[in-house]
Amino acid sequence: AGVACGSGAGDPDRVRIGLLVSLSGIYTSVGEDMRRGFQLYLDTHDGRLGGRDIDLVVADEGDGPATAVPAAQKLLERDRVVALTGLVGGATVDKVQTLTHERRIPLLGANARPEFAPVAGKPRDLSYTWHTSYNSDEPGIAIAAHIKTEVGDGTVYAIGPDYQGGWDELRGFTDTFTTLGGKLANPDGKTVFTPFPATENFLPYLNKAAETRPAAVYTFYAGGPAVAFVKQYRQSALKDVPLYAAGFLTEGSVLDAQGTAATGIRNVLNYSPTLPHAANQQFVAAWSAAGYPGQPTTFAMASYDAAAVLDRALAAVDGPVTGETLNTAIGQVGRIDSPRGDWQFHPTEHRPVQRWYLREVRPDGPVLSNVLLQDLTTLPTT
Amino acid sequence: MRIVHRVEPDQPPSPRSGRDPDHAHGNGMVASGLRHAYGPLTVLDLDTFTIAPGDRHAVIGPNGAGKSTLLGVLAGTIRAQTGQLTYNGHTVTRHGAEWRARAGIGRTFQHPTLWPDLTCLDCVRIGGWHHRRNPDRTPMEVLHLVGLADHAHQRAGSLSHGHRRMLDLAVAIAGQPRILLLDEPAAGLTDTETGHLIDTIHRMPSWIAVVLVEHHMDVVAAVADWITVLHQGRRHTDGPADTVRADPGVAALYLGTGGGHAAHP
Amino acid sequence: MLHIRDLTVAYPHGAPVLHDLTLDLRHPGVHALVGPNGAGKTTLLHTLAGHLHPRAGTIHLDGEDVTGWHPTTAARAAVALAPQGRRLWPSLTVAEHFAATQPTAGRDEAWTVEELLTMFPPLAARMGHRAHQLSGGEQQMLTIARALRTAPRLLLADEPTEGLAPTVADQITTVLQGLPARGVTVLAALPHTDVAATIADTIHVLAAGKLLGHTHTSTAASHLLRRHLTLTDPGDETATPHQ
Amino acid sequence: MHVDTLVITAVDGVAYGLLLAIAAAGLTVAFGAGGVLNLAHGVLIAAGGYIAATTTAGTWASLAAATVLATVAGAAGGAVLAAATAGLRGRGHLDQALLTFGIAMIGGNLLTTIFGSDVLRPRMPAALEGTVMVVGYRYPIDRLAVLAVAVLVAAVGYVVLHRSRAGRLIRATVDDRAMVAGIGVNPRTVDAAVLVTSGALAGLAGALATPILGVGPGTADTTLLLSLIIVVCGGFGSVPGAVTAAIGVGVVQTVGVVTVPTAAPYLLIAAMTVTLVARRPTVPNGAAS
Amino acid sequence: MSAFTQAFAADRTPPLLKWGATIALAAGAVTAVAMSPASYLHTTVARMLPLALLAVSVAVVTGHAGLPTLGQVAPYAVGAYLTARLALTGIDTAAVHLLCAAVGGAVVAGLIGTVLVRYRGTVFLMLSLAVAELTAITAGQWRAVSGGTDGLAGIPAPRLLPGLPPLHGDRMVLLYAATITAAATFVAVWLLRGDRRMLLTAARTNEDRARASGHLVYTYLWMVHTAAGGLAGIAGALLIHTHRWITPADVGFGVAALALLAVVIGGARSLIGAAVGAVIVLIVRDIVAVEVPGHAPLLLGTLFVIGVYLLPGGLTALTTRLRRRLSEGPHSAPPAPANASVRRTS
Ligand SMILES: Nc1ncnc2c1ncn2[C@@H]1O[C@H](COP(=O)(O)OP(=O)(O)OP(=O)(O)O)[C@@H](O)[C@H]1O
Ligand SMILES: Nc1ncnc2c1ncn2[C@@H]1O[C@H](COP(=O)(O)OP(=O)(O)OP(=O)(O)O)[C@@H](O)[C@H]1O
Ligand SMILES: [Mg+2]
Ligand SMILES: [Mg+2]
Repeated sequence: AGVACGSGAGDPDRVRIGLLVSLSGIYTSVGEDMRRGFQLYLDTHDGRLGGRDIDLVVADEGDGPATAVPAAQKLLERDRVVALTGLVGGATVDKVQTLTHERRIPLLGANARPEFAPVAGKPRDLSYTWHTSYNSDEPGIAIAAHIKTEVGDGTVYAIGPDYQGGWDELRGFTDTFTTLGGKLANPDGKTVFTPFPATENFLPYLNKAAETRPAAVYTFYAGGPAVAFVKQYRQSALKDVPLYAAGFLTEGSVLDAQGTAATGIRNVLNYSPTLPHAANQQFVAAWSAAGYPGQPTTFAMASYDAAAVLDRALAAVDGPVTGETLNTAIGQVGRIDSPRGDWQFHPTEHRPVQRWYLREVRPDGPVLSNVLLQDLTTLPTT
Repeated sequence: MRIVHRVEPDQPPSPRSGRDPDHAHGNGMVASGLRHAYGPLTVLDLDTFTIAPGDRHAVIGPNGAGKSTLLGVLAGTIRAQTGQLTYNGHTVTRHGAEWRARAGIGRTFQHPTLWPDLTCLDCVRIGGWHHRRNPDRTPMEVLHLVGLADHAHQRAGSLSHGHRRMLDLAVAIAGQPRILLLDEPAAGLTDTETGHLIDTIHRMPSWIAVVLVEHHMDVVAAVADWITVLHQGRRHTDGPADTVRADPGVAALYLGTGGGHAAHP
Repeated sequence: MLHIRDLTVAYPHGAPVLHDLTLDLRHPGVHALVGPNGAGKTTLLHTLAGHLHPRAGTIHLDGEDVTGWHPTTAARAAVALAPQGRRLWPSLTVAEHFAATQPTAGRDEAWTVEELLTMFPPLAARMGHRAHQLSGGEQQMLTIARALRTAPRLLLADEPTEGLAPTVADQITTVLQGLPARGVTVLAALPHTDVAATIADTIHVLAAGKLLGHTHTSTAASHLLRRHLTLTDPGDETATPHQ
Repeated sequence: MHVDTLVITAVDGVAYGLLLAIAAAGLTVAFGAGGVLNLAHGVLIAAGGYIAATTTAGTWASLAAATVLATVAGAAGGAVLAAATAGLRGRGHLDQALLTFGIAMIGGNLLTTIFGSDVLRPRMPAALEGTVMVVGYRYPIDRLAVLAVAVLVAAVGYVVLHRSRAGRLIRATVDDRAMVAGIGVNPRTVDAAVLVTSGALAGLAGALATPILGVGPGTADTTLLLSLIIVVCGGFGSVPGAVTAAIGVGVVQTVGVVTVPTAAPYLLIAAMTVTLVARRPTVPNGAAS
Repeated sequence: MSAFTQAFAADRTPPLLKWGATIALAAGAVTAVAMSPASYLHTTVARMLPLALLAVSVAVVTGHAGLPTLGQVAPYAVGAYLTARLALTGIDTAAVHLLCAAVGGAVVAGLIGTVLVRYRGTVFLMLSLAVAELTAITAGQWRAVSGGTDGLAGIPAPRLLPGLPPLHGDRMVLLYAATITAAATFVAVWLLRGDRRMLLTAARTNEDRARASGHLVYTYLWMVHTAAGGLAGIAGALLIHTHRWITPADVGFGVAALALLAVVIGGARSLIGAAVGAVIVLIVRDIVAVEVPGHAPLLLGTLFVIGVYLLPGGLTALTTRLRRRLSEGPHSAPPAPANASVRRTS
């Protein structure tokens, strides 16, 4: 295996970065957002990061590792990028991580972060793995206490999609919620998982859930199923029961498709376009100025932050940029002034220590928006 | 199971031993209580039907009388709804067509299609596959017998209709049957070929039983010594060939003084 | 009516099956085509119906050049083929066969379904059966009935009596004989020269893809064939006398 | 589970099944009756859905326009397929599958390029967005509307496929093209008519189903798979069969998944397997008689 | 007379020449890739070979048994997860993996086959689709074995023999995978020639007639299905050896469909064609399409469409056509067998 050394031929000031996101398949919408986020940072910084010209090589992750790994291989070995960022799916991160690690190239994920399974009995070495996003169970952990206070002695019905992402998101909530003394409305105390991505008809599930007379419902869906879920929720017997969710349920374009049916959904995320920070206002303004549709999402924001991290790390690298030097520099970037508010990398887990926000879907001017209600907590707690 | 007899080509058909069910019980095939229906339509309803070695037995009857169905039931292609079949003293009612073919019940089809992609020679080899180590006749000899030697390397799919029928016969013969069920072997054959077919049947070893379904009465006359007339799935008449052919009832039903095709309920 | 000149026909990737065939049919009348199996009878009928395209030669129907026409065009010109073998639509019932087949536009010589069913009583009792559930003979009846239903003016019948019980076969031959009176020309491939002689005005003898000549008696036809066979016994196929 | 919930869920199963029946209608015509294994069916539905989602504006007129436009676009897509598959006659289902799958991939990619990768949903007139009470439970009006359209489509489909000459010619063309030509009907015309009709139905289905399910990059695959299951389980080209199968799928996907939630991922496929296995094995090249 | 018969029973083209040419071509292609300095190419090509072998297995069932299948991913999955589990528990000898995978794949295909081979055509296709879906769902649900929907990663590299170092270098993995793929393919081709091929043609093209001649059609088809399962199992082991990770999607409908389409491109009855077809499909997807991100489906779709039109009958038919054209050049066409039949009827 060739170890990538240096970047583009000749010019030592040019740095090649790989952006691997879904540009085809069912995650395209997230992938496009992430590309826009990264591109926006570049465009607002003259195409330079850390004073160096950037060659951004974009590759298509497709639906999962089968297409993502060959693309990553190409970025690493043919294009010899010095850092790899993007990555929509958890499974992709899990597989690509071994490749980047072997080649000592920093992997700067900007979306899903799976629970890295141990390799040959040993925990995965994450020294070259970073994320500007979050762990999948964090939204649930962050909102559990709030929901407990809201429902008091009432029960909460938990429902989600049947795959790793759904399992993690819902586990985060249910574990924390029950630890806090909360009770699930689900008959056997276990979350209901709906076949993914097959299920688009949630009415039977919702009508059945209504029988348990929950005080609230907690859920996580994203993309197409999120639209169907919200629409059908408002048509079901649960119509008037408060709906709480991980923020992806109403994040981005799905909110337009859901329309008024989404009004009033309270959800948790590490970002809201209505955050008052200057960095955010700048970001949102740039987003509109660039002609991108709608409001920026957490996906775009995390990818924007990935660029910011690289910006600061590259500025700190002295001399030739290699995977090793860049990785060391990433470890020392310190606080990032981000649209989501300040955050910094957790020293061992390499993911943001960041604030989580409670948001509610409300009309914000002519459009619906995830309007900030309050801060919830900072995770991970160290 | 496999008994290899040498061919005695020039021997004429054995003189009839009469209807001899006992003989058939030991060495041939006995069907009893056969009944088969498609919905309300009974297409076969026969109390007994026996085939003894050496039989030259013709089954005739109007179109739709159930002749092909009978052959299908005997060969195992169709499983009759009720009824019992014994062969060489064993009950074979539940045995499939493959098993029966291996046990020596060969057949041809009313609509021969064979294996269109294979050459005639290969078709015959497949027909005789289970005797390939110790064949009575080589595949080429079988093709000679039916007059298709010139077509040995032609694809079966490109044969003319008549030749296909001869090839079907060849495939059946190659399986070295002890009972040979022929479904209208002369249909579509021209005068010369019909003569050839009759010859071929005559030259079969005398211990082979031949059951022949045929509409050409001259072929029946030349081959059969016993005729069963089927009508609406039931036995209308049966008896020695000459008697049956002279029977005015049969003539009325079948040979042409009208009204043979009464509709079934 | 039908004039065939120097017709040569081959199957795809094959050597010619019909060689330089020339044939004229009077209108209307019954014409028989006899010859050994594999002679090319089916090939000729299929060529006339447009299912095979000749390599050389011409076909004229009523003065119009119809060489290599499409089967649909042929059918619309009231040329019907009653093919050999099962060329029915297995998934359609008998009734649906009749419903799908309509008389050619502009022909009033149509056979009504009732007429056809009287001709073939077994079919009347099987109207709800799918074609693949019919007995061999019943299928043959339906094949002919379908061809007649199109109200042809040229009927190409390929061994029309195959698999039919003698009573029905007689009936078919009677029908064929009666067709010229209704303005229909019949060209039928018939395996037996004696049958051909009883119903046909002319018997065209075909062997090895060549026309040996035409006659109107069974003995003459048989004689032609026998002569051909002796002449072309292994190795010699040049001598093909034309009458 | 309470009995009345089961009732409303069963009703929903039927309604959802009928929605699927509309989606499968085009494939019933093309594959079931016309014998063309059209794997681009899902893409035509998605195209219809995208068109509906981008042309509706919450008024009845725009809804009508969207429906017509989607149907016409579907028919045009069907015409393209007809032209593409015309050269493939007699080469079997696998070649058709390869071609239409390729076209589906190209079409799907073009759709995301044109309409973007977001999940879209048409804006319906307010009257359709609400709910009505059915046996004491809330039930969406849009689904009831779809139910009505589905019954209409099924009725027309039944008459055309099973009672008209056209339906017979379609099946006859699958059985023996040459003999269809032999009765004066050009089999190519039949092929083209089949695919154009099938495409129109797919476009219509897209317009009708998207208000309920939305349309996005995954729509084509999901609808194709469900339609295939329905057409095959329903017994190829039989409208009553397809409707029954669709309702079966609908009920399995509603009543089944909530009564035995642990088996939910397997239920649909298992139901299909049982249906197919229960059917008597048929040997296609029946040479026996 | 019987010698005469046998002479014609065999293939009429000199087999040694044909085989030699094919083997030389395959070896040449692999060597060319292995000699190139780009390790990127080595890994990428090595990763195509499991699917190529899966396609061979599909071609056996589809082309020779006449049963278009999407279900071969079931034995493929069994081979893969067996291998992965063995490797994760410390049993890392490649030969053991291959053997277990082959046996496991054959057993599973055998079990599935008892039901499936009773069906034909589209019903069989849909049942096999059900098998593919069930395989992927089970792989996603059975977390203890499969690691859930995200799958397994970091599976240790195999050792060729106990005591040897693990198979690590990209070039080595490529050579190993190519050897196994080629060997398995050639064994399959070898087993499916001559009389076996003829019997399967008979069973496939007219089942009733074959039965009436005493052929146990179900048994033949079941045996082919089972043996192909063994082949798919080996392909599964190879998947782990070349990828060292697996997700349920790798054994699902998508892969099954790709393998089946590769078979169609290759020409249904040609096993080598199927392998080449799979490699072509993956070259387009994994090498060409990464140059135009987001348009992989467009390119693949175009490949399929072009494949249908330019290669009727698949790659194999193309080579036959070329050969015919070449041989027709100087000599006159060989006498068609039909000639004799036209002239002489006895
Ligand atoms: N599909 C085909 N491909 C190649 N050759 C064929 C094909 N069909 C028929 N032939 C050849 O053409 C010749 C004439 O066949 P044709 O079917 O016309 O004969 P026929 O006179 O109708 O015979 P029969 O009385 O047996 O039906 C035969 O030698 C046959 O081998
Ligand atoms: N699968 C089926 N379903 C319904 N009816 C059937 C089926 N197969 C055969 N029949 C009917 O059974 C009757 C007997 O058919 P069979 O084929 O045995 O007749 P046959 O005596 O061979 O007639 P032919 O002389 O015309 O060949 C026919 O009337 C036919 O319509
Ligand atoms: Mg019969
Ligand atoms: Mg003929």
